[in-house]
Amino acid sequence: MPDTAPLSVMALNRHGIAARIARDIPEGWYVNLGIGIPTLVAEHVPAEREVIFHSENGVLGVGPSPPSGAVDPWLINAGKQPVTLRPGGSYVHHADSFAIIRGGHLDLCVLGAFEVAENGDIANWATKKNDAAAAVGGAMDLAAGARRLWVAMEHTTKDGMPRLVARCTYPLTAQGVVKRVYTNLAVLDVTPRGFVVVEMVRGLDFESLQAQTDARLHQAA
Amino acid sequence: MPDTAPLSVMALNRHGIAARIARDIPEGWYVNLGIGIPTLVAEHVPAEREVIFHSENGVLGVGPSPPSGAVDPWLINAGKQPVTLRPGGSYVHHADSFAIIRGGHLDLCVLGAFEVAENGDIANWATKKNDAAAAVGGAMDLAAGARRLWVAMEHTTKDGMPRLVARCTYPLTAQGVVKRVYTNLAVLDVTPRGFVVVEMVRGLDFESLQAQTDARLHQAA
Amino acid sequence: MIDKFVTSMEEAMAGIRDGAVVLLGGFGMVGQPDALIDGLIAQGAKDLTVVANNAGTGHTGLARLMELGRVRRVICSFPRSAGSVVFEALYSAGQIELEIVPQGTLAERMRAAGAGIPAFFTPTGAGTRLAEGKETREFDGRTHVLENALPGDVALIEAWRADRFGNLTFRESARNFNPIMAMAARLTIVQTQHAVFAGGLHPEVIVTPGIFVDRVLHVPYAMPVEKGGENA
Amino acid sequence: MIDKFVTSMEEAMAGIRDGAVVLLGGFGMVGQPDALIDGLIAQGAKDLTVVANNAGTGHTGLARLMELGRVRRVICSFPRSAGSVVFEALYSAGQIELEIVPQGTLAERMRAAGAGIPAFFTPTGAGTRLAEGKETREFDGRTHVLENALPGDVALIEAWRADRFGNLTFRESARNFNPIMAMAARLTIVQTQHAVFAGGLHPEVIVTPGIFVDRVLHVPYAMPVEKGGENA
Repeated sequence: MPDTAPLSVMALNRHGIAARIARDIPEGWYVNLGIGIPTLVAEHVPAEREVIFHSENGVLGVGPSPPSGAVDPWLINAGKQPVTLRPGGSYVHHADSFAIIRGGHLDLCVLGAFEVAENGDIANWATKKNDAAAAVGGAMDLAAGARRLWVAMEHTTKDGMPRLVARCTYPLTAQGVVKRVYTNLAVLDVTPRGFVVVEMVRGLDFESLQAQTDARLHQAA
Repeated sequence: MPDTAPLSVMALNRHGIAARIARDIPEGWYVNLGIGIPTLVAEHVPAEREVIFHSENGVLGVGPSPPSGAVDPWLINAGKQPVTLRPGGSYVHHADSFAIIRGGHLDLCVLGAFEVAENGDIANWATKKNDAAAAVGGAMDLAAGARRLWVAMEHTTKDGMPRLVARCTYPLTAQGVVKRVYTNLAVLDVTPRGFVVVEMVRGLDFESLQAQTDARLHQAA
Repeated sequence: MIDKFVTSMEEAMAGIRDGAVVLLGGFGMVGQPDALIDGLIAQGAKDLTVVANNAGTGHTGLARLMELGRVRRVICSFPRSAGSVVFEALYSAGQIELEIVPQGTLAERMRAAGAGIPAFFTPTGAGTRLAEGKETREFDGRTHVLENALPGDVALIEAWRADRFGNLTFRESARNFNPIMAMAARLTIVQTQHAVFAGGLHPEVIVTPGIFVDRVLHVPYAMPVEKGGENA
Repeated sequence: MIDKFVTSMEEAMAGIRDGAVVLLGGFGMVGQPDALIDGLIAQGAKDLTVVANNAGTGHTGLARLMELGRVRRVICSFPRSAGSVVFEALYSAGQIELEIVPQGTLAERMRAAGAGIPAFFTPTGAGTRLAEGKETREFDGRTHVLENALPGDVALIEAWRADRFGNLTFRESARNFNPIMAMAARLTIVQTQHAVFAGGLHPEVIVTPGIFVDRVLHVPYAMPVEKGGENA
């Protein structure tokens, strides 16, 4: 009790972030997971909780990676990795797949990002400001179309630069769409007032989190 | 030879018009047939000539009516009549069915009409000028979308009023789309100069045809 | 466990509100969700906008719903047909609103709603009475009409087979408007002839994936021909 | 008798002209018409605009076509990936044009071309660099971008089964862009793993009806995984 030594900050690793997100996905949701940390989310949804994963290349009901001896070459996900299909899964063509996305039929999309701004803007496709050949893939459709967009990312860059910013500096993927951000340090909602801290990892205090964040943080009411 | 008595005009009946149209449909065409005389065209395409009939309600490969004991209640055409499906036939939903129409994938659509104008305008859906509840169905899509639009109709109304007109007086179905008209008296192409008579039934001369036509007729070059 | 099957018509109809835009599947009798329409009649919602290919025939189904004064507005391509007596009477009396839409535009407007496309240009109807007052634009020298998406609050549709995920197949020409209405509505309610076990539909042959479906009621062996007679 | 099967690659490629817009199906290796792309390389048409999801990887297929200087312009969603060395080199040297299109917009633009819709509004890309210079409009308070249809002169696609009418099915995620490219091109050329007799495909399971298909070449047992390795 009188011990005033700071608790060490229990920052999450990539799987920790993914597991934290998985906790918030209820049964029955249709979910698209982006490349990177988001892909790991599926592994952390308990098998008995039915969540239907969508992949941009026209797969509904994406299951886990097959064992190496049982790869079906015709069945891949949007990251071009071999996957399986769960019972109840189905295939659609690309226009229908993006009708699902753009038409607001996905309950959730989880994407990685370089930056998220306090107004909900997301930048996750072009790493350089004037990279005219950056690969956008389906990121803009997913960001604009899903009913809820959550972002999974490290709270700062490897160099310690903030990624939760007042305004994005990288080329935008979509404007005003992010609802929630899960980082290695915290869970933050994007609200009309800006970022509201929903929870922090053990050992972290609000001021320390603010110090690693460009945008102004708000405490939950 | 010196016999100057006029030949009687061998006007076609409905089946005669349909048979005449059928002669001009080559193997391999995808064809949509409207209600009325156009529907009869299918009966006059020889069985060995493969023509694929499309129906707006999502049927490709429409076959003849089934015998009365073998009606499949789930298989109808756009006129709501029971039909059959030929080998190689398939089903699509309404948006895809009209993508076929609007996207210019039909080689031919044959429609009935109240009036066709020399500029290719067609009026075939609203019988009264201010019938606000007239049933358009798929007529406007077919008229606007098919690669070729042919019209099958009587040359005049029952009262002898011309139906090939300088300008349509009934509400339009589409503008400038009719390519050819088959009537009980003649076959006429719609060209930049107006109606060009391709052929007339036996016993009919150009002047008599012109007398039954509001628009000015042209002889084939 | 995901299970979109409901076991009663009350459950199927729960939450349909007065003023709702209701999409009704089917073309003629085929693929028409008759049981669900009867369920809607019993449920009581009024002041409805109904989107369907026809404006009802005879005195049952949609015609009955209109006869009960529950339909404020009909959006359809083919309002006037042999048996459309109820609609005719209401329309002449100025007691029902009508929006006539070319059939392909009707289909595409719903597909657009389901696909997140708020508006599109189409050549259909250009230069006709049905394009009056609408924005037009030339593409490749041809006039096109701007048409808006047509979303529904509720879709009532008929399927041939369904599983607990809401995956659907349709039978022959009963497919028609059903798959696109399923996409276009916030709440999609299905009556299915056959209920199959999870995984009982081959993934390649599912026409409507369950993501477009909210509730499924098993209504076996409704024959479209039994109610035949009109040629609307 | 209708018979869309051709028996040689020369026949399959006949008439593809310099300057053509060529739609290439597939996503990654899956559903990619490798034999037809090799056929196009042999055929010789140049000054091509290629529409595909990627800009080619390694030194085969589309990458080889580009390496030979036959591609003037690429329209794709994902130009830069691990193995896109040929594209990278040409692009840095200013020897190839690039139009980046969000993947869903790319798909929808081709579907629109096939469906006779010259333009549509989409929320995708609004407020981003990819919407710069494009017409925008608010719908329900949200900015949307006007996008044009993207028709092809030629589509090269891969199917799983085909019959002589050109009816097609696809295998699992090999469906992807193939059905919409078939709709969007004036000349659609298919390579199929399996050739079946007329009527050998159940009418309910046909994904692409033959009306969208012009020529079919039987190229059995191409395994997408054999050429794997990149994760573009």
